[in-house]
Amino acid sequence: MARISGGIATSHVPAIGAAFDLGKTEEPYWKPIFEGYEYVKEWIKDNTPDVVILIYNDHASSLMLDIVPTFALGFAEKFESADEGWGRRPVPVVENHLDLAAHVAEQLVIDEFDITLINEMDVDHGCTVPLSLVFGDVEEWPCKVIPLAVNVTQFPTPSGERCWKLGEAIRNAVKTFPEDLNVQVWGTGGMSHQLQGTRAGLINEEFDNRFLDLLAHEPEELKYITRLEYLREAGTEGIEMIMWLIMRAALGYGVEEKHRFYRVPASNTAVGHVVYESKS
Amino acid sequence: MARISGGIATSHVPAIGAAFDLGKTEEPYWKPIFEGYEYVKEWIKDNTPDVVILIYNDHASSLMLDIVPTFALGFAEKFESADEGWGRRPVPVVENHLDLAAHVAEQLVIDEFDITLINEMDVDHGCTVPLSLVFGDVEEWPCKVIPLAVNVTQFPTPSGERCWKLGEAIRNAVKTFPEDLNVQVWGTGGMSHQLQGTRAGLINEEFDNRFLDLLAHEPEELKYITRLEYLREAGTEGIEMIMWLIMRAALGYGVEEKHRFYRVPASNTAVGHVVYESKS
Amino acid sequence: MPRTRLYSLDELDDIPGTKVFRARESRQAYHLHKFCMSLMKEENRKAFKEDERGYLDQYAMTEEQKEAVLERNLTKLIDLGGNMYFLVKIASTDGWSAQKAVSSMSGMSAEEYAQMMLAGGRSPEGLRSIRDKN
Amino acid sequence: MPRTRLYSLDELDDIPGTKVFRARESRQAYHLHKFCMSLMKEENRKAFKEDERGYLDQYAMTEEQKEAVLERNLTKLIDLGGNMYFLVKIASTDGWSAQKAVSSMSGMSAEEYAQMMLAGGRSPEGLRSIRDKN
Ligand SMILES: [Fe+3]
Ligand SMILES: [Fe+3]
Repeated sequence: MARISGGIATSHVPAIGAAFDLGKTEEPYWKPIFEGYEYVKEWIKDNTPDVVILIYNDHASSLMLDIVPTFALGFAEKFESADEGWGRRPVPVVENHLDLAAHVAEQLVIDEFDITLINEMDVDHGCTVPLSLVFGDVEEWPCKVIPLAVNVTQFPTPSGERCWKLGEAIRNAVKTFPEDLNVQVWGTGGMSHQLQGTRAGLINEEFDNRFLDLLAHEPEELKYITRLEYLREAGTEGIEMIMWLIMRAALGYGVEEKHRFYRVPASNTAVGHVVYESKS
Repeated sequence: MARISGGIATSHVPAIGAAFDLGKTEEPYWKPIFEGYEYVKEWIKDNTPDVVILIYNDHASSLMLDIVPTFALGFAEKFESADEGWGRRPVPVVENHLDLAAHVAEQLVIDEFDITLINEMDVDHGCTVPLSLVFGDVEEWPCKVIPLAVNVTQFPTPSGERCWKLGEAIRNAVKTFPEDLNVQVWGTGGMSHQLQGTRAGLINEEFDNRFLDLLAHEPEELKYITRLEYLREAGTEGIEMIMWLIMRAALGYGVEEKHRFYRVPASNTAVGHVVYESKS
Repeated sequence: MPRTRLYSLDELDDIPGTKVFRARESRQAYHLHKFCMSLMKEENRKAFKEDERGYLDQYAMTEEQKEAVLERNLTKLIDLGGNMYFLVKIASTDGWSAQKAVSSMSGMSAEEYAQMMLAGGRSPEGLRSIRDKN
Repeated sequence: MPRTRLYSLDELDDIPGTKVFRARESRQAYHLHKFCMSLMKEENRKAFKEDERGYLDQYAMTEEQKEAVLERNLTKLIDLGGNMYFLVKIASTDGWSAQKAVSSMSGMSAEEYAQMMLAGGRSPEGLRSIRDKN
């Protein structure tokens, strides 16, 4: 049987991807950020999953103009890196695990999630920057990836509670997949940031750190943070943290926090990152 | 406050649209079918709604290839008739009621429906044939229309129970819209038909009539019909009847059946049609 | 608690003469379906009719799928992953009615099929389940 | 029973210097955003840079939106319905960093903004609510 063995959460700032691609990781601005990922790069060597279910949001690359799904599950065989305006990131193609994706899709619909199936799309920095941070500069990603995109932009966006339930349902779906697979769930995005208006550059270290404190062992409290509260406290794009909730719920009750990292800033954003192992 | 005053269900066979557009309504094959809609054409004159929420399925016109939403809510200002391979039907443009659509979207997401917002699409015969049957040959549709498309084709498709709950949630959403609006909910598609293989042409009059019998006053029994049962009993495309369940649930407990019509065949399909008025 | 499955997915394969459109088919027929949807524009229908083979060669379909399109073999196209909501656009391009297109898979002539429909359609008796023969 | 709203939608307008991307904005900026997404192809970026006005005239944007694009006035584009995830593609086409693009709305110079970020970013104190002034 398949099982969810652990999870990773991380911010997915495009500028981090650019620094990675341009070999700037040793520059004074970027070095302390990339050092925050030294742990996970070692950890993943002993904990390479067969499949990552990667929860992220699309940034007007594939899913925000004509069709805006609340929850979109990748159903294509592979996903190319999107050209977000400065060329495609030179990273490997993301390859899907179609059998698990089909199983998860079916179980989620049985569990009354109204997911959208994506037969063709490019994946943007929300998906590829975390892969680079964890796996480094590789020829091929060492595992399959099922991308699951969440609408965090066009109103209305899903609640924290709904995201939590989705994570639980993903956990149940993986558990009932008959093949023996080691699955991780990653949540990307956040932490506090605002990319618009006279309030641009907002960072709320207190909010972010409280979120990190509660996420491991008291995540229930985080479910009830509304979009309004994210907007007020963590900026217009701070709501990306709901992707972390999906990851956390997919891991079940007990987790061990293997690593935590927080730093301000990367470009406009506070960078947060955790590594959890499931206990159950 | 807005209220749902009634509902219509009807099959949406493309050949009926073609017969309508080509002026064949008096031909012996088509006359008995169009006669089945004489009642509703009169009824609608006294019961013209401000807005129709029109539940249908897309037939590989806009929503089946790259992106397959379980429930897709039309958010564009207007929707053109799709060219399904023989030119666009010469019918008026479908105009949305954006304020109500935005309100319904918001309430549905609060009620934990993971809808997909559609900012641009063409609508096919699933939407335009019922409009023609009810309103006839007009210069403009006499009301606004919010199209809501359901995936009934690519597995997994939503259950009857989930569709029922969606109808209830639509009812609640409309009720809380502050403007005074007369809203109808229409469900289109079905009845039994199969458009593939050596079983093509399957018609199950008994199943269809039992569905029509129960829909008005004992619809709960219909919620539990699985996709498998629709496939076995009503053909591969018979599952389109789940759109009727959404309509029915949106009308609340008590309805009066003002009209019922059933005839075999139109092209490959059994044609069913009902008109309900809400009592609550 | 998660809801339990109401039926095993294998049962979807237990219906005589019927193929359910699942993830596998959706992948298998992706480029075939892209071709079908291109026929939603008049200029593409024209280009296809002027040079069918050349037009098909623009799409990353399998050779088998291309040949089945050229033969208008809908039975084979369904077998190769196709779904009728896409495939019917080929029939429309040819000016075929949906009934004629569907009848071509039925094992009957178009006339026999039309007669069967007029007489109330095909009965589900004996066609519900391969296993249960009902 | 339906769930009740956790907050009134009017509260989304109560946050200083902030515009939430709703249905209205999504409609208002549809063609502007179509233009932005066209910049996801190198040949389009080239065509845009060669003749900005001519390129914009291919899109059904309002004149105001076109002028704001020509001026690279992101504040105005947000006001005209734009969302930054789309608009940032204009900045990328210009070779601007996201930080420079965002700073252009902040009421500070790019240098001041960069310094503020290095010093820990903008504090939320006093910027949570117009009404509550907190
Ligand atoms: Fe992001
Ligand atoms: Fe249909």
